[in-house]
Amino acid sequence: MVDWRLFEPLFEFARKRSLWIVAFCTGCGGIEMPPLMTSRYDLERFGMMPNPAPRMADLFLITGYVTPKTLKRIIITYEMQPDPKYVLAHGSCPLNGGIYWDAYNAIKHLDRYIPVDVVIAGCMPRPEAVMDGIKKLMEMIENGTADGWKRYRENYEWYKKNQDELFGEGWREREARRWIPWLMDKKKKEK
Amino acid sequence: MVSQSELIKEARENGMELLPLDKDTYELFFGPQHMATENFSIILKMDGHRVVKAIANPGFLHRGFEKLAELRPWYTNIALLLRICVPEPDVPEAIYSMAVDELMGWEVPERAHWIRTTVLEMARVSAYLFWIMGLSFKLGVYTAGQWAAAYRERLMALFEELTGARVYHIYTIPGGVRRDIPGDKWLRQLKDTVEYIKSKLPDFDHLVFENYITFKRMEGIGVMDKKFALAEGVTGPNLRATGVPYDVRRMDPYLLYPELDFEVPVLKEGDALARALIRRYELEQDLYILEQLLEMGPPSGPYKVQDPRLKNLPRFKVPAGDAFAHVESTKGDFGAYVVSDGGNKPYRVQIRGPSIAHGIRVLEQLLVGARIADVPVILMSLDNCPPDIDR
Amino acid sequence: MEMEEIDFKVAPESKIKKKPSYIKPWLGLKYLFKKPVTIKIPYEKTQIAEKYRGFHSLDWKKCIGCNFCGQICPARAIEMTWIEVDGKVEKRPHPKIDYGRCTFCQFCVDVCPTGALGFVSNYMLTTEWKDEELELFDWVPIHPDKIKEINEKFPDYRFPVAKIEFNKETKEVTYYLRDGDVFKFKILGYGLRPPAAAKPKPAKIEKKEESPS
Amino acid sequence: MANGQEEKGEVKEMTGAKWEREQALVQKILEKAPYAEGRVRRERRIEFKVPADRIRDFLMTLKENNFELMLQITVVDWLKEGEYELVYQMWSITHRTHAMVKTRIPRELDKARMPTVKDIYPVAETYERDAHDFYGVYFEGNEKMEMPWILDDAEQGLFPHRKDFDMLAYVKKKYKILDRFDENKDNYVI
Repeated sequence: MVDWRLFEPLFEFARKRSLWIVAFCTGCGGIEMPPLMTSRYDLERFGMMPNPAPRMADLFLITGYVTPKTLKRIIITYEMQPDPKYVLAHGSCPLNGGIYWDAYNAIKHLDRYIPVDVVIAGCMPRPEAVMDGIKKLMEMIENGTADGWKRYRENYEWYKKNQDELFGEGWREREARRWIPWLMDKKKKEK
Repeated sequence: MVSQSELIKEARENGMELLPLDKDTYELFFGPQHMATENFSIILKMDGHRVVKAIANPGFLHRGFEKLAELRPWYTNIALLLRICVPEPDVPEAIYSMAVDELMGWEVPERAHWIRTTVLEMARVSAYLFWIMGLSFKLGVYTAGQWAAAYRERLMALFEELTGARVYHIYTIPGGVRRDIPGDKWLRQLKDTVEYIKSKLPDFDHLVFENYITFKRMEGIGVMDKKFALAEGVTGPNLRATGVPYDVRRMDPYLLYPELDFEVPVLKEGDALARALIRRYELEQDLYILEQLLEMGPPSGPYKVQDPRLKNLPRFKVPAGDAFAHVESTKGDFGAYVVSDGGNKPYRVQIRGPSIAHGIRVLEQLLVGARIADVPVILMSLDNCPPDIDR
Repeated sequence: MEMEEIDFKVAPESKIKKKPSYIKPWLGLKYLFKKPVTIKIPYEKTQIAEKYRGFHSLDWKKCIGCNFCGQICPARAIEMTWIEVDGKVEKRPHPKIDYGRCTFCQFCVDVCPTGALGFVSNYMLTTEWKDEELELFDWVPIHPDKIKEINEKFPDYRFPVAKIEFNKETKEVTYYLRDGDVFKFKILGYGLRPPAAAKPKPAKIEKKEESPS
Repeated sequence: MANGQEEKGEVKEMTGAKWEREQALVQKILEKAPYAEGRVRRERRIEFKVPADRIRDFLMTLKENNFELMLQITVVDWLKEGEYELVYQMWSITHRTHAMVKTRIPRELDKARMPTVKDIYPVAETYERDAHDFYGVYFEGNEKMEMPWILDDAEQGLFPHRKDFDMLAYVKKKYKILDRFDENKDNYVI
């Protein structure tokens, strides 16, 4: 039996240098993602790239405000990601609501629903600021302080309680079945 | 090990609706976690790799702007409403400002007109470059996308110099603009940038618009005809690709456009390729407009109206009435309807995004019969912008 | 529908249409040996505009506590704060800005009647999501000259304060500036009226202020 | 350049003649629809007021008169009058004119009903869903009225854009937030 903990520093080193990003533009910050990924700022220098499938991704960029409808998908996507996974929140909105502090359809404290590791200020943050956040995240991975995924696992009940309070219980099933009556040809008229 | 048929049987007994829905079809959630949709979801009913039925599911970016705008003072709404159209945030700024100008009865100074026109055209160029980037990524021509993003950065730098921010400029305000032009150096830089991008257009042609792959993938896909497009309220390049020369800049002239010379491109095919080519030609025309504007030079004078009411901005009031203003954005006809009841906050602001017409019903109908690989191409050729559907 | 009167230029089809080509896509190869446009960020610095709308600065002596900034703020990020520095109460309240709300529109700077509130081009603020670190997002801005001084030492557009400590019981705030200076003050209360000895009720005071408008 | 100047000249002429073209257009439409009131707002902007039960007839008349595009259906909630104002915003490419068709219906949720205009302008289906989601106006004949639109489950049926929807209280209840600075504060500063 090999004690894998011995190899942990090596794993951290590798994780730090190949952060793949979930390609999910959750808010207005999505407009700064293409410049980041493409030639001008070129995140691929750090071994990062947007990845269409969450199953292979490590880093989740919450680009800006989050609406409840998106948050459902964010949670589902986040849970699809394999451990270890990291979350970087852009801009003011996930932190305290931002300009949508009184909007009925924007999440105010994202930390209640999924764990967030790094926050960057700005509306919207410049690509340089995002890169700074990623650098900070890399440092945290090296130190082992980027433990959002551990927190999510340990406090899953608490997170789940908050999510259920916001969406109502059984939201996953409801969401999955929501469109079935509208897709079926016959059942359409029932409701 | 439980076999799949057993699982299905068990699930049916428990009253679960299982996929596949009908006999041969299955349900496919396309987006919001998808690179092509930008936080917009389409529910597809698929038969093999053909779409049988599509339902557009917007609302992932809904923040209730129209309600929020009723709770903030007139001026502050600029900082809010521009978030409706993320690729070109100057358009909502401009329409809201134009509507408020009409309500106030202000004659906006000529210099402000010039600056607003220039900013709008720069926004158009940058939005078209952004679109070229998206299109080429979806077609698999990654090189051209990298170029477009890099050239767009030059415009972003100019915007930053002029307005103080890269994306959310918060620059056009009722009665003019917020800052003056930083100086002749900026104008020279703009001229250089316009020339630079113009010199790079043939490269985009070579890689994207004259590429046989583009023709193979876009020709005959998502065909609209004139009657259908008009009935569905499609505007902008999508309507022009079906043979209707409708351009707000010509048909309802605003700002400096009556004095400018440009051509409105019209094609009759109405397919994805025609829409792409129309946009490509408009990019050229926008650069030409910018050249003309630079040749004209900014007129001297103040850059915003001089009005004593502007001294106390939080208490700034607008006379009762309503006004509608619209401009031509890269997506289509972008309109704002503003109602005032004489208070220091708007009574009602409605922004009409062009994507609400071509992003819901048109998309649903164009997707039927398309292959799954064509879905991103159709989405991109319509230039669907989800934030302005959701608002 | 017939379009009878087209009095503007319509581009002829021949100008718009393109012909598919098998050879032209290869012309992109000519850029293979050109210099890339990439800015190698950790090693290279980007030049940003002089008037980039970044964080705020506040000249505490000029600030008259009029709350114009708080009224115009679309995000309601600004809260007027009564402050005690070295045992002396500041005569007027000063704006406290929450960067968890601020949208960097700088309308507050535009309306400031005395020019006390300003902005600098610093834009970078990165923290972990921990309560003690998030205190950085909520500050009373410091003097522009001080920020300029710090910027000269560290030209990387970062937030001028390295750490903010907020003692919830004594309401004492300590700024650890990036150049090593420590700056302490005490928050007495919020709102426009000076905090009374017994119980400051800023909510009601503000309501009275607002209602006549 | 020549074209642009010509157009500018034309504009000046029209303003000189007190928007003759628009007057003629309004007259032409009003002849066919005597139940409506119409006026010219300014150059290229006209306005009609129509009783709610004749809206379908009127929009048909407009369609016959070359108003090809429907841009939006705006609902304005006049709380004091107790009425919804529905503004159908139409654009004519032929006449180059924007027409607002205004109609008023009662504000109560059970009375706020309108006939759909989906068969005249198919795009109206989307706008009607929008109006229903945010204001609770029910458009009879539109099958997609019950279909989920922008709003999430939690807000369905609350009609959050109505003027009497207390947003701050709702937000506090939903997201369980208090103001970060001051927990007593419940009024808007702005």
